[in-house]
Amino acid sequence: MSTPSTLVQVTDLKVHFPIYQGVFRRQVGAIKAVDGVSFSIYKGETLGLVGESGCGKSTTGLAILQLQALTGGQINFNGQDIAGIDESQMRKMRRHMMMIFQDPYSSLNPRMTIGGIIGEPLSVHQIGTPQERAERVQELLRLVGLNPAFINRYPHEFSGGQRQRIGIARALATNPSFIVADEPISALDVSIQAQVVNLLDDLKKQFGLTYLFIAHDLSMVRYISDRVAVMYLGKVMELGSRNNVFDSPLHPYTRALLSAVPVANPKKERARQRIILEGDVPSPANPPAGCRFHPRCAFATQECRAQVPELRNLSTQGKPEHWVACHHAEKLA
Amino acid sequence: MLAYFIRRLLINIPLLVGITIIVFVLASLMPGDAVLAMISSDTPVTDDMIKMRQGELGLDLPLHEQYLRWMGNIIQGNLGYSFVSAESVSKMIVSRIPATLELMGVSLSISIILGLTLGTISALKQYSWMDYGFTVFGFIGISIPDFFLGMVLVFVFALKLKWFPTSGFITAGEEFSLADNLRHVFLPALALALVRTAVFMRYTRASVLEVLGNDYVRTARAKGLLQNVIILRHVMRNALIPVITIIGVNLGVLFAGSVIIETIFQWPGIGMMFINAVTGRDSPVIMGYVLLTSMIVLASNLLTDLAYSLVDPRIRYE
Amino acid sequence: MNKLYKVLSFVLLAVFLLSACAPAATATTAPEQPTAEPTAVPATEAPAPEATAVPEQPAASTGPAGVLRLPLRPGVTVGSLWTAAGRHLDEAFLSGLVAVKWTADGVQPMLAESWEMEGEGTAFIFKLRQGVKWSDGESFTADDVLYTFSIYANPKVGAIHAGKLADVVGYADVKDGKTETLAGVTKVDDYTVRVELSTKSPLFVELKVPFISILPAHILASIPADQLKGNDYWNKVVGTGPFVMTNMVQDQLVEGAANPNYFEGQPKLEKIVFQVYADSNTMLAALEAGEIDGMLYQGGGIPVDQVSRFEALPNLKVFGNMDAGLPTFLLVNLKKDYFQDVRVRQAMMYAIDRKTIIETVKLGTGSVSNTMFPGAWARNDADLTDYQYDPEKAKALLAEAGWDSTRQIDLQRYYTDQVNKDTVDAIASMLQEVGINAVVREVKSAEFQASVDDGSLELAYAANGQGLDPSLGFLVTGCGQRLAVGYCNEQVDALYAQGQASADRAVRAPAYQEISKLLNADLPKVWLWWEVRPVAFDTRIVGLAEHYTEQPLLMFDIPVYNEIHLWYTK
Amino acid sequence: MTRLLEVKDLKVRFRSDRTIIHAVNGISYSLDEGGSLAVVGESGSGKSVGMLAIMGLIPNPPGWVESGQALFKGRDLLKASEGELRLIRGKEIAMVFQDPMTSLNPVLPIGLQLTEAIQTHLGLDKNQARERAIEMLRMVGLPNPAQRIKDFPFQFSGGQRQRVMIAMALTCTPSLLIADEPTTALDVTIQAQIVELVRDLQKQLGMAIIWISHNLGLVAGVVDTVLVMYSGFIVEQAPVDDLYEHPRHPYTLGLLHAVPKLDTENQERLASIDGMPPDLRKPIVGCPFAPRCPYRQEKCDQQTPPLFEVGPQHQSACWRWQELSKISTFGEPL
Amino acid sequence: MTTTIAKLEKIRPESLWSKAWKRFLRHKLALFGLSVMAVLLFTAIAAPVLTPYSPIKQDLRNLRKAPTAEHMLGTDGVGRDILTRVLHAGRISLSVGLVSVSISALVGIVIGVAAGYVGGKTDMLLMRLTDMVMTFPSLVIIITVAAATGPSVYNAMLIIGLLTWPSIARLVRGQFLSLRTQQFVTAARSIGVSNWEIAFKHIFPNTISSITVAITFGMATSILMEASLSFLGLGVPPPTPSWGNMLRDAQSMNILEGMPWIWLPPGIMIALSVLSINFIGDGLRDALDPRSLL
Repeated sequence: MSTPSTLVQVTDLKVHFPIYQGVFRRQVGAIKAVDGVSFSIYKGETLGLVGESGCGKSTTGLAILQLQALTGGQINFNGQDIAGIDESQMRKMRRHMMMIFQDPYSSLNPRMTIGGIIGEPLSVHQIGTPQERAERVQELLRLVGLNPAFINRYPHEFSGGQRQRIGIARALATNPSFIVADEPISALDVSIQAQVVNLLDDLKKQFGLTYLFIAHDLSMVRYISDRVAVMYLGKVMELGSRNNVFDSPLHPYTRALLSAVPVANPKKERARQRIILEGDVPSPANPPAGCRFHPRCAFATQECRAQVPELRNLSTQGKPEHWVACHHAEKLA
Repeated sequence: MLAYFIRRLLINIPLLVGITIIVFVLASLMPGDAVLAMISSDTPVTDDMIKMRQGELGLDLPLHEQYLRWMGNIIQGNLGYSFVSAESVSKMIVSRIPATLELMGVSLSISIILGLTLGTISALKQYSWMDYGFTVFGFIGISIPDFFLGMVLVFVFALKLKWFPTSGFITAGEEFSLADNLRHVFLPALALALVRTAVFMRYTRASVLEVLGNDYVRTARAKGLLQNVIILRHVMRNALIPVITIIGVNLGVLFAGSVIIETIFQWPGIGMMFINAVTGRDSPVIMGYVLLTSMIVLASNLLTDLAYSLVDPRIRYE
Repeated sequence: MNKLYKVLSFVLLAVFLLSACAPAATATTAPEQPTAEPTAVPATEAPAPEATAVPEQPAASTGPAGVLRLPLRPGVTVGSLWTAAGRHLDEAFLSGLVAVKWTADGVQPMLAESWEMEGEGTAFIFKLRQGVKWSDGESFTADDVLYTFSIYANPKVGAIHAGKLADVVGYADVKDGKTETLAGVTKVDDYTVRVELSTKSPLFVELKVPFISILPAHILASIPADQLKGNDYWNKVVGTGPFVMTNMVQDQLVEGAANPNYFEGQPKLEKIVFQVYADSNTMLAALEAGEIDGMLYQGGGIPVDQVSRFEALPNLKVFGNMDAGLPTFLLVNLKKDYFQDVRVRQAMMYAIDRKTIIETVKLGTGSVSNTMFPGAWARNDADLTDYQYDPEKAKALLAEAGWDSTRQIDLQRYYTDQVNKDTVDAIASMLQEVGINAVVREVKSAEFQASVDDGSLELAYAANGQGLDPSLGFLVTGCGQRLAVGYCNEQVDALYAQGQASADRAVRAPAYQEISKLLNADLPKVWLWWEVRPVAFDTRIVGLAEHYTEQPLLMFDIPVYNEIHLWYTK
Repeated sequence: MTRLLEVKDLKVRFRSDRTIIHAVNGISYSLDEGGSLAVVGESGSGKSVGMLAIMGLIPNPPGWVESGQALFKGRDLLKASEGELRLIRGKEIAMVFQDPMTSLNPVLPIGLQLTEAIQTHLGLDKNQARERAIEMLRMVGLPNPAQRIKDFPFQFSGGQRQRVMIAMALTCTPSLLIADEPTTALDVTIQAQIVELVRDLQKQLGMAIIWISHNLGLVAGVVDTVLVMYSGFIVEQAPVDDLYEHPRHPYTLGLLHAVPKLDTENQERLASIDGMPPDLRKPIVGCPFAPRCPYRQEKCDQQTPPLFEVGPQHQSACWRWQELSKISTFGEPL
Repeated sequence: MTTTIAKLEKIRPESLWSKAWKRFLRHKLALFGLSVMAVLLFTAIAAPVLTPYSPIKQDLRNLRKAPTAEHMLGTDGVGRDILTRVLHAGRISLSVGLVSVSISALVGIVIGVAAGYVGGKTDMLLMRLTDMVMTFPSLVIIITVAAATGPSVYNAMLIIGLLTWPSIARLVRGQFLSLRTQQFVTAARSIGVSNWEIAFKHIFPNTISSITVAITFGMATSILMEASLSFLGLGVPPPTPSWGNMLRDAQSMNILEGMPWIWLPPGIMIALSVLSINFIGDGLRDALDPRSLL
């Protein structure tokens, strides 16, 4: 592992959804879905982005691809700032950055054939002749493990797992360098999940892809990611290599999260001590002051209530970076 | 929520203005005017007199001035005076609206009671002969024009069977009595009710079926509740929510749609007033009626939303 | 005798107008000097007629005892000031100075006990009945008469019968707005009124006065004339008629209770109810169901195709062959150049198989007409061309006239009853047969009037009465007449003036026969037939049936005194 | 221990368009009083349908119980009338469903939804029922129960709603609680809260529990016995430790190996079970798992394997169960 | 490679439409409706050759004759053959239905797409316009407009079309708004498809099935409206027969009672055609149910 080069640099990303009220629809507040998130994704790596529902992880993914209007922040892709560039320029960029979606049912246009769906990125970006595109579509089908003969079929003739493969083939069509995978397996059955994850992994190796892998399934994230970022209420709480984050988590939230995951081993399960978090995630329209996790944190102090903890790198020189946003991370380590 | 309704009310204002402008223009396009319409068969009328009367009524002004004049009066709460009878339009409306409301009320009650009951039974006995029977009835109901139905009802129930009077509000020459009045309202109400019964029935059936498939109905059954409690408390309560919208929409439609039936049954409501006004080219009355019905349609939409929010605690209008 | 005829014809005229069915009829006529303003007289739609009812003969029937229930058309409930149909309400609630006798042979005293003519008809002195009370208890006096005459003449009121007072001295000043008081009507004493006329008008009392219902000055005098219409008074009329208005709901019903102080004696009926019907089928159904007691001109009488149906009802007495004396014709707009050639109009006469239509569609009712005067003495049928059905001839005439058979001709019809619809359809198809591409269009009366007004009219199926005695009418085909629509023949006007100059029929007949001949040849209208209007009433009401039996003429909408106070229920 | 529930050869069918879906194809199992059982399987495996069938909650049409017995305390629930079942439901057997959002009636306050069952089964009056409801809500850890009882479901968070559901299920202290994927719709931290809660309550109240889940990990710590279903068949059934340590069916093995382990570094490639579950619209011939099974033999295609006794209380429906003991990873050749 | 592509797919793919068609064919009422409609359409189109009579030509010697072998449904008040008129009326009534529903669909789709696709202020304005037209007491407007412009077949078509588009506009807009949130639309954006293409290639085709259903029901509504209009004398003007104006000719009690052959046929035709279109609509709705397609 030599010095990795950055493919995507996200700085202080904010996505707020305004709340309107009153007779004249004035804006009275905002849901701060993503509220100042920064991280980088290195070429060739998989960055896992985990968190519970509503923490802003999917919005982050959409915002990076400019599929969601930003409220603030920069996104640097391959040396170019793409935050807020105009639509037509962005459209040209899109061949390099693709997305895989969560819902295998609604992410494929039911009125288009598989060939049409997979070939669309090619025609949109005017890559190749129609003939070449048709060949490419078949090649892609083969690549994701589907019969190239299916080219004229419609999505409704396929199962969830197969559709997810079609979605992957579409994302790969233009040979992108970066793919955002937004919960690509959460809608699938266990036995199918493994197929898709393995496929993603194989493709990454084969084409040197870079993934942002968004998921709430921690074990899957650990399996597939090189580095992991943990989000809570629109903020990154912890970011580091997967082993660091999973084996020696520094943030109390990460710890609670990890301890909540059941393990398929009855003996370990029975013996394990869980950290049970009290209460629920607060509303992102009105997040707690200070550290956003403090109302549920066993270690919270006055400082946590008042002061927003910065995301700090706690690793020593030469070791992989390990960022954490907790005032007491050192004590917990 | 209050803000939402105020906002809705405000939005309705330009809507009403637009509607009145269009109707005003249309009404003025109708061939003939109130004065010509009033010319009577046995009376010699001179062109001078016609011109004079037209001048009195402002019919000789440019159209936009006539409209502004009318609008100005509306703002002061004055709906104007009938060209024909010189009665105040608001008084005419006020005196006729109870009859229309009664007709609507009875007809709506019939269709709601029948529609909801039959629809629910149909859904609960899905695929039974009753279900099929009601469904076919429903389709027939929405396929028969109400005026035709009205004619047939008069023929069968009033002329042949003599169960109900042919027309009118009460029996001519008798003191008002509720029983008598209800006998009169029945046939027109029925003629108006059939279509809506069918519509409500189909919506209720679909809605109940959908609710029956919901998890919370399964929960209720899993709790061991009595079937009746499940149907009334859990199923109906939820199934009614979409049905309310349909009822609300029909409220407005019914109000504006009773015109033909009121005429056929000589029901002295605002629908008949409107038809007479169209015939007599009595534009203040036409305008008053259109303004009223549009407002009622808008109000019933608003009411529907309100009812919605009452029945469904989840709804909070922002 | 003259009077009788005059009255009769008058009656007829009025009737005709309303006639025809449901909606309106057009019509015209009115006793006015043709000179005066061109009066046009169209009919209106929703003509509402109203009623007087009629009944008679005992029979089993339902219906509340002592109550007379009559149908009324909507929009007519304001009294006779503004709509002719208000006449029927006036008959129940108001009285005139005189009224046409129910036998139609002259006028009889009402609020005027007697009257005298000065000169050869230049002034009249009315002696008023004393002791008559308004229904609010006030006494009726000459002031009421003065007020009433002035108010009828006042243009701000817009009374339809204003023209009846055109001969009264001072009328022009009132009409021009110079004053609101009719100078020619003066009070001699509390019970004597003098009316001075500007021209000799010997028939003033018989022809004009019956149309004026006396109104209570003590209530209305303080109301500005332009606010009279729509005044609350009309919803609770205070009058001198046989009934006292007890309830009035616009376009729904009008009710009255017997007036115990009625000067002719307390009515035998306890109550009278006018029930309003907007739809003629509804009205017929109500009659059939026994919900009302009569069907006269209200709703157009009984459609001829339904006569047998109503005759079968035991409680109804149906007069199925009532001659309405009403000439029906196609109104042709002679201002259109393509109608100016008389051969075109002749062609239409030949194209329409009138006999067959009468025998079939009209179920044998009515008779062919070839000119406008219904009274046989006023025309000499032997002189008239009878235009026997001859489509070939029609085609030939059209060819000669250079008729363009591709031209679409708009044929208006404002009648909506089945027989008239079928009739007009039949006419249209016969015209099409010979190459006149007439397309039927159903219109509202206002629309028809407007088309006359703006000259867009082409053809219309219409009827209007000229009266059995032409002297009583005014010449609807004369120059300057509203419904002549382009026909102006000074010879006809001169003859008409000649006919008006004498009271002797023997003198007048040649003039009128000459007019008939001219109109038969010139064809200002395409003559079709004389109408029949069946009427019916419930036999539980005893009253007027004898009248119908004796006198096969319809008289409604003129102030015939029906003696309602003598009617009673079985 | 007494036998609480004994299900024998249960078959459930559904009609869809013109075909019949073979949802549950003859399953048998039993549960003792106070015992705990997990039914594990993927979507469409018939795990929920099997339970609903016992409760008489299969919507008919389109579904029906084709055959079988479900003896609850000796009475066959499948033969019980609706009236008899009604007395058992909610009182003797309670259920908690997957999605607390849709399983609670959205337009009724939760108090009413709790008390109606109490009043129905315990004959308490309104006030007593309310007291009982508040007590139950307190027991499941809902803050401020007395106030919140008037609130509507949408005013609660997902976790709280599931607590309400549990309170509702337990109001009549049933002897059997069927938890149908009660945590699937919840976030992992909330899931942990609920699992903990149910486990505590089971101990506290001594009821038997059937836990339906698709997550082998989740049930590992909460039940005694695990039953694995596939395409409407039970393919393996064993005491919990035995099942995880010595799976004797390729499908169980595959499931276990298809999920990465959270607590291990650098794992090898996940075992992936190729293909898809069979189409239940067609009758299944042979072993239902055969088409996806790396160890398939000719016999597997032709004959449906019975449940073999492969160890103490351990059964597996695989013709090659004996050989399976030799492999440690799914997919590795035999 | 070319040849391989051609050969690869041997199995004919089942398009959504063919799938929907199969589902439709299973709907008994819909099939019934379709066959009735087919018969009605056929008889309407072939009317001139099916009967020897003219729908307009009168025979005054044969008025109001009860059905005979010669006139199978009898004759009307001017001796026209009822059967002939009913069949010819079908041409008018059905084409008024078709044309007005086409106008309604065209306007509705254009406005709905514009509102749903452009959004923002345009959407606001268009929806207010839609609300306005929806709020119009439609019968009132119809009566007023018909009285103003005079009855004609074309006016009837226009009036009905111009008053019924709002429901389609709302439907289309609603579909646009809901489809816009579907992941396949985000997916299309993510691969760089232009907004225009998203609207017309991705979203619009997905609204077609609902539009089809709405149009079908709209057709039923239009036929009923034409009947009402003509019944009031505001629609198709005589002598051209339409079912509505034939009924208008049969309002009097003696015809109702004694001459059922005059009013029953048009009455039945209205009910039958509306009924069968409703059946078809119901079948289409089930067959095209988006839930069954995804």
